[in-house]
Amino acid sequence: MKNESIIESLLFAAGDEGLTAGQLSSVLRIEIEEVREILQSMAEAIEQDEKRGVMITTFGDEYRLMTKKENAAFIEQLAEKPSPKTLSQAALETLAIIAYNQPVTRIEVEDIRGVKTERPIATLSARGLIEEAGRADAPGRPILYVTTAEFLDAFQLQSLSDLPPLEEGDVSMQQEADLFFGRFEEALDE
Amino acid sequence: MKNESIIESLLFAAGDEGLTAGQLSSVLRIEIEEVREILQSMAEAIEQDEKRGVMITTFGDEYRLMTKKENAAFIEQLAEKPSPKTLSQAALETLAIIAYNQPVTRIEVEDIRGVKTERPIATLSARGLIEEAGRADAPGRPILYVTTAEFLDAFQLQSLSDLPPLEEGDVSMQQEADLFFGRFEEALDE
Amino acid sequence: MEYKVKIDSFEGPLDLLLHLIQQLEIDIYDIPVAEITNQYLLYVNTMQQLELDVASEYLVMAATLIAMKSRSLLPDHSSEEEEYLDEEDPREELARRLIEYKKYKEAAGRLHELEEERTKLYSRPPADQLFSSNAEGPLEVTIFDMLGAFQKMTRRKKLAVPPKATVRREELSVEKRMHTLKEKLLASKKPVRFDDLFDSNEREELVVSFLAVLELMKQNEIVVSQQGNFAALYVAAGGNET
Repeated sequence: MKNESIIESLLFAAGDEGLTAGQLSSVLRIEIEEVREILQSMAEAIEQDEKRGVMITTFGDEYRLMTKKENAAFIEQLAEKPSPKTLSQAALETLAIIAYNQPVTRIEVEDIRGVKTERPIATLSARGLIEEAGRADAPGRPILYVTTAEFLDAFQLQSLSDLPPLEEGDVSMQQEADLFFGRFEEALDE
Repeated sequence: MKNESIIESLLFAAGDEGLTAGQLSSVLRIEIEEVREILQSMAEAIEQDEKRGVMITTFGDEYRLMTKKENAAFIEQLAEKPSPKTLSQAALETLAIIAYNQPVTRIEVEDIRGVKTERPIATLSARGLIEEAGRADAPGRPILYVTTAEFLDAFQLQSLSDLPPLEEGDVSMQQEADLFFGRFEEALDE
Repeated sequence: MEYKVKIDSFEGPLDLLLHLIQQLEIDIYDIPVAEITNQYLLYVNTMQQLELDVASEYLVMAATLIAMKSRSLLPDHSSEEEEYLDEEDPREELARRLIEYKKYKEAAGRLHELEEERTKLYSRPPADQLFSSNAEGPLEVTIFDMLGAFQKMTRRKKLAVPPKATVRREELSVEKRMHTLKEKLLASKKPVRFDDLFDSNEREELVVSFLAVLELMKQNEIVVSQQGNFAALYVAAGGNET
């Protein structure tokens, strides 16, 4: 009981900095496993309670209170600034290749994409989604890139193993084709 | 039910600044009196629920979520925990705003972060990452802050021009200003 | 010039080829080289007619396709020249690249969905009081930590602040509070912790209590003591006993 109250206070105060189970365990002076169990049961209870407007999320190793998704539209109404721009297709493709193949060099990314990828890499670095992780043991000692903790956060992943499995196209081909053809024609029309 | 959830979401996202019953009423599209009643009953229920770690406080007509007083000691403990090797989210945010907008006053940093920033500034100063650089030519002559040579050193930058460019949509003040004028013009067009 | 952004709907030659393959309903493993080459060149020519900078990668792919096409038009003499059997069909190499690229293109789409969903979740800034002030020792932070923190901040919504209160009811008077404080201190006989004088943490209450303490100190009605820097403050009645 008491622990749940304290945990809510601590998570509330931490805001989007979040707290790890380890941090909570050292403040509460209980075992980390117990902390995890309490968090788990709190998360479930809060999730199910339809009076509650927040939920406990885990991205990476951080537990955080966040508003429930279904209330987003209401928050939006009071928000002063618009949502930050989402990533471009080029940046997303680059990020996907890095995420699934890390550590990876820019050349390897470009081999898969078939185009130059300097700018998307600069964008992803600026957003703190990827970072350098040493250099490859190859001619020219190219920089290796990996994804960051911020990447997990930005894509709601607990860990890299939560990445959706890579699979070979079962996406409706026709739909995709229509979409692209539409885009192409629109572009030509203008 | 639904309203309580939305109110909790809104109060949570509003942070320390709180929201008025009037604002809540306009978002929820219900009478202000009804909002007050819901808030009243929520406040009582939360207060009595010993699993909860927050409470709803009223200051004038502003409603705010705060941590329960009896848990204050735990929050202090968390703050006391030394984390010598890294900087907190709050410190990193503050540092980023100063680095990209220097020279800058505390008030300007707080405008961007949306929260008080005295402590992060004190610690960044103590760490030698930022320093005072005269005073702004504004009412109250507020102190201007800039980053130091030690900042460059700690982040392995040769000069400030080595700071990675920020992506559009990130909060530098120039961009916020542009955004503002953009919206302003939009409004005029209508 | 305006076209530039808009016609750039393809992420590169592989993306364009995938599009053509889908549009023409072609089997990716059995690409009709002549047809795909013609379509591809048509697109590249259109881009050039629109005076767009055609990225060199598109031209390299065009050259590759033309080479494949001309080779496929050569008379079929593979039955006589066995050594060609071991050589990979260039179409296979192309198909492999296309399939590999397609995998990530689709993964990018799924990431985009996750990203969109994530924008629907909001948090709040960390409380200032949580911020550790005892920080020493070498720092182990990178510029990426800073950018990550910054990014987190940009995702946070700042909600419109209510217009600051106009006129506030005068419910709390400093004088009244001075009176109650003095009574409290006299009743307790021994010094009271400064913090314990404030039994509400509402801002207005705190301000009034604080002002009352200052006023009482000024009037020598109370004595405030402290054992050392940062130690707790104690307040006692007294001072001018006269």
